[in-house]
Amino acid sequence: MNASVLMIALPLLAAFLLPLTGPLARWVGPFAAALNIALGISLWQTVAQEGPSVVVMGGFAAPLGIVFRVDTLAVLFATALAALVLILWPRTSADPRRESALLLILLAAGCGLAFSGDLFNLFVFYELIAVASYGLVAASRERLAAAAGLRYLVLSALGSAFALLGIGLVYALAGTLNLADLSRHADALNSPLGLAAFALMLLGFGVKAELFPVNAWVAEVYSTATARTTALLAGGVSKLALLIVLHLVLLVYAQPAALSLLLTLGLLSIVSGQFAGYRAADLPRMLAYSSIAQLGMIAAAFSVSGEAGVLAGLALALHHLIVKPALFLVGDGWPKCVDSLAGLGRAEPWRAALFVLLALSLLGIPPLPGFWAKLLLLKALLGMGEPAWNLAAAVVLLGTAIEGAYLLRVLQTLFRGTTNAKPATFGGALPAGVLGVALLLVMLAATPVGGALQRAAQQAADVPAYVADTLGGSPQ
Amino acid sequence: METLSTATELEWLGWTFYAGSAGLVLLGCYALFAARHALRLLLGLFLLESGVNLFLVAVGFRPDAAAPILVGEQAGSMVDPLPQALILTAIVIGVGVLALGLALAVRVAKEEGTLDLAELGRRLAATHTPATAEETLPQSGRTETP
Amino acid sequence: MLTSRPRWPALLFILGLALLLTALLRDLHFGNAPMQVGQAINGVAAHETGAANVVASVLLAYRGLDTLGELAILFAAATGAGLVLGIAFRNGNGEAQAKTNTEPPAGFILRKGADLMFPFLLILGAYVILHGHLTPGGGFQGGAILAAAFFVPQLARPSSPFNERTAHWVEALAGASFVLIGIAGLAGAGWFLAPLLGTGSVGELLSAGSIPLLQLAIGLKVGSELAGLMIALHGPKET
Amino acid sequence: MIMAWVALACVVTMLVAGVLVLTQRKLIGAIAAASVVSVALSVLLVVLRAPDVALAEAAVGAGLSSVLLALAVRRVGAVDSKEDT
Repeated sequence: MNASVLMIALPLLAAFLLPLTGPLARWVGPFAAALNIALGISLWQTVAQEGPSVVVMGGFAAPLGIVFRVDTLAVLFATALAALVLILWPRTSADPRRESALLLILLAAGCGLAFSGDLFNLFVFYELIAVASYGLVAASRERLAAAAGLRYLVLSALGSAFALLGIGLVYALAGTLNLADLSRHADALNSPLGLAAFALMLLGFGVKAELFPVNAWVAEVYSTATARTTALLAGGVSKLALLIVLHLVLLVYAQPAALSLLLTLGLLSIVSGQFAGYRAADLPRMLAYSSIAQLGMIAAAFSVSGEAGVLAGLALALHHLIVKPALFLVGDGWPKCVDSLAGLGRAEPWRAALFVLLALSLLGIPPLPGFWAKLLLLKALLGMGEPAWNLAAAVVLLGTAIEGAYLLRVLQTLFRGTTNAKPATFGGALPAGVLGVALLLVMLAATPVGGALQRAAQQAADVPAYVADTLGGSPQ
Repeated sequence: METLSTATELEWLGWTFYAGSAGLVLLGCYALFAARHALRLLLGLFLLESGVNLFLVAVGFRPDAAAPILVGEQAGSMVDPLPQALILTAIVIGVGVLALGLALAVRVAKEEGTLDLAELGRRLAATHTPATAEETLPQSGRTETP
Repeated sequence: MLTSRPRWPALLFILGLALLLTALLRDLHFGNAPMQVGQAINGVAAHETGAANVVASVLLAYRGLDTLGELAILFAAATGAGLVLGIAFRNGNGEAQAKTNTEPPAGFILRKGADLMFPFLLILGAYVILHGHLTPGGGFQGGAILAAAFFVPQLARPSSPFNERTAHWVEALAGASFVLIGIAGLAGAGWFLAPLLGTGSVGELLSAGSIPLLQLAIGLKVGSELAGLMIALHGPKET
Repeated sequence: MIMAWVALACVVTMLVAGVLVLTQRKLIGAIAAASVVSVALSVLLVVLRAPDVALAEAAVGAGLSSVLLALAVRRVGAVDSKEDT
């Protein structure tokens, strides 16, 4: 189980030592990411055999020290992030050494977000991932990338200050920061002040999770950062930020008011994202707005209490983690303006075919995995049996219709007319291809994948077991 | 160590600290909503963070308790050390983010000639012109605006 | 949020927020917050870690992982700043070379002052770092003083090159040693960042196990990162 | 009782300096005001019995942050937004 700690310590060690490695520097990063995948797989097997467990830092037991909760959900996200980092590793870069160090830090912080069971520790890793992403965003050669990065930093730092204020309020009310311990003291947070703390944390963690009022940065950053950075932020980092929110609503804020707040923000994200996507004239922005809407759906799924919501959110998150990075990579190098895409379907048939496959899955066309994820979401929303959640199901369907309208517009343009432009370079062919194959594999192996997700959701939603694991067992 | 005589006094002291931290938070929020110059926004963030820090340390305060440092064989009660440790961490995080923000501001000023974030937002919102379409290719250089 | 707007709505919004905060804070009784974890730590910290400064034992023992994350944040900020400014300079027609030499040397008083300050700040920083487990202070505060100690001479004599090579080594090895002490804990006691070397007797300089070592690593890391950040920002004027 | 008066005086100083941060026309003046905020804050932290945090706030908040801000202002001083208040 200590492999979970090594998944954070080793990339950090590699990042710190990177300036000294000389000519080996280009290999250190991919090697560390590959090592993390191996550690993740070994953890997956351990969890499958022995069930979830808890790792205590420094041997200081739960409420006093920081603990890691190692369960299927956490291992899944940590491994998926490591895989994403590895296949998106940049081939060329203006400053390879610094960029590698930032990517390694992002990897370590992502694993920390997946495993940590302590509220402030989550905040530290969240800030770490944020600071690493500012540097990566500004490393793009695109004009205005630094300006987008600066606006992103200001908004994100505002969110972090709010999140810290929320965490402070939680500590003032409950006197502890451990999530399992907070779960025992959830009553202390069931007050206007406790709800205000939740709202503040939602605003703070919602910045990376692209939630409604704090997502103004998304379109600017995704249209100026490099495709690989964008893929990493949209695919990996946003899900990990939502994972914090999931832990909060599952363990601490299971109260109806908090769930309604999350649902409302999720629905507003869906509506605003899909409408903005419909109005967008260039492809990276359209994909960015679609990403806001998709994350809104995940947030809506997490607002359903119990296993069904976790399962739906998990399926949507993993699907989006595969599809959206690949879409950004395919679109990279094509003209940004949607109208200039005409004829590319014939000029570059394979690339266009990949785009079609990914877009159809994103939309949720039946045999593709995206369909099952959306079906699970609708089932979970309707399963709550409350008017607000029924309305949410209608909003999701409406959003999908708008999404269909703009995605089909792109597909139509691709196969309309001919172009005399020479084929653009497809720099992201390999990672996009790998992600496309992964999507097809998930489609073919739908049953075992579904079973694994079900187990993960079951473990995550089992709050009494979580609390007993964390606080019951002593470290020695 | 001086002690507090009455509960009213403690309450007044509490409101003093709450007013200080809430005041800083509100001033910081106002700067973030009303200012446009990037460095003024970063100054607003600095105020906001200071307010949050003061609030968290105030949460851990106990009347008639000493600072959380053992001196000799002392057995009296101590204030809560945990928020203090959290805030030490938060202060260092804050200075790191501030420095990175300043570095970004220096580069933006050099490239764009303005630090007005609203103006930069307008430039970002303008759709991509054909002139910038090829810049994503690795071999082409970054365009510099005079 | 970051768009241009008249000021009155912002002012009204802030006033509303102020009312909301007042209403909420009425429920929070000052000096009376539940401090279950804090109380427990106060009770056992000296015995478990051997540090007289309870805040230091929270930072480096109970919440050591937070501190590691924080060092990584400073490292990421310094790396990001180098990335952002470095790219700008490389495309800026060889300004990187001109950067350190164009500034005239500072006046006599500043130069003499810097010469006097340097050893003083160095000793103060070292003292604050090494007594962090006994008195207020520690790696962060001492590291900030060390950063100032190395930056003041740079300010006084812009032409004297800051020894980047040494700084890189200090930065890398200090950060790595924090992680390695953590991994040593994992190998020795079975837990990452587990305290090593015994607790010693509370209140003595050589006590508190590995905490002084961690403080030293933090002090050097924080000092070198902050000095690097200041030197990165200390460039020529933009026109 | 002295403690309460010290706290009150510091809070007032801090908030006045905070308002000055927002109203100073020159950025360098605003930075000076921000460092006054930090100094007052570190005195308040001593009153709250947090000497560690007070030391860090004085060294990092009042010292280093102001130096970093001043260095940045020195570099971009000529580059102002059209409406700089």
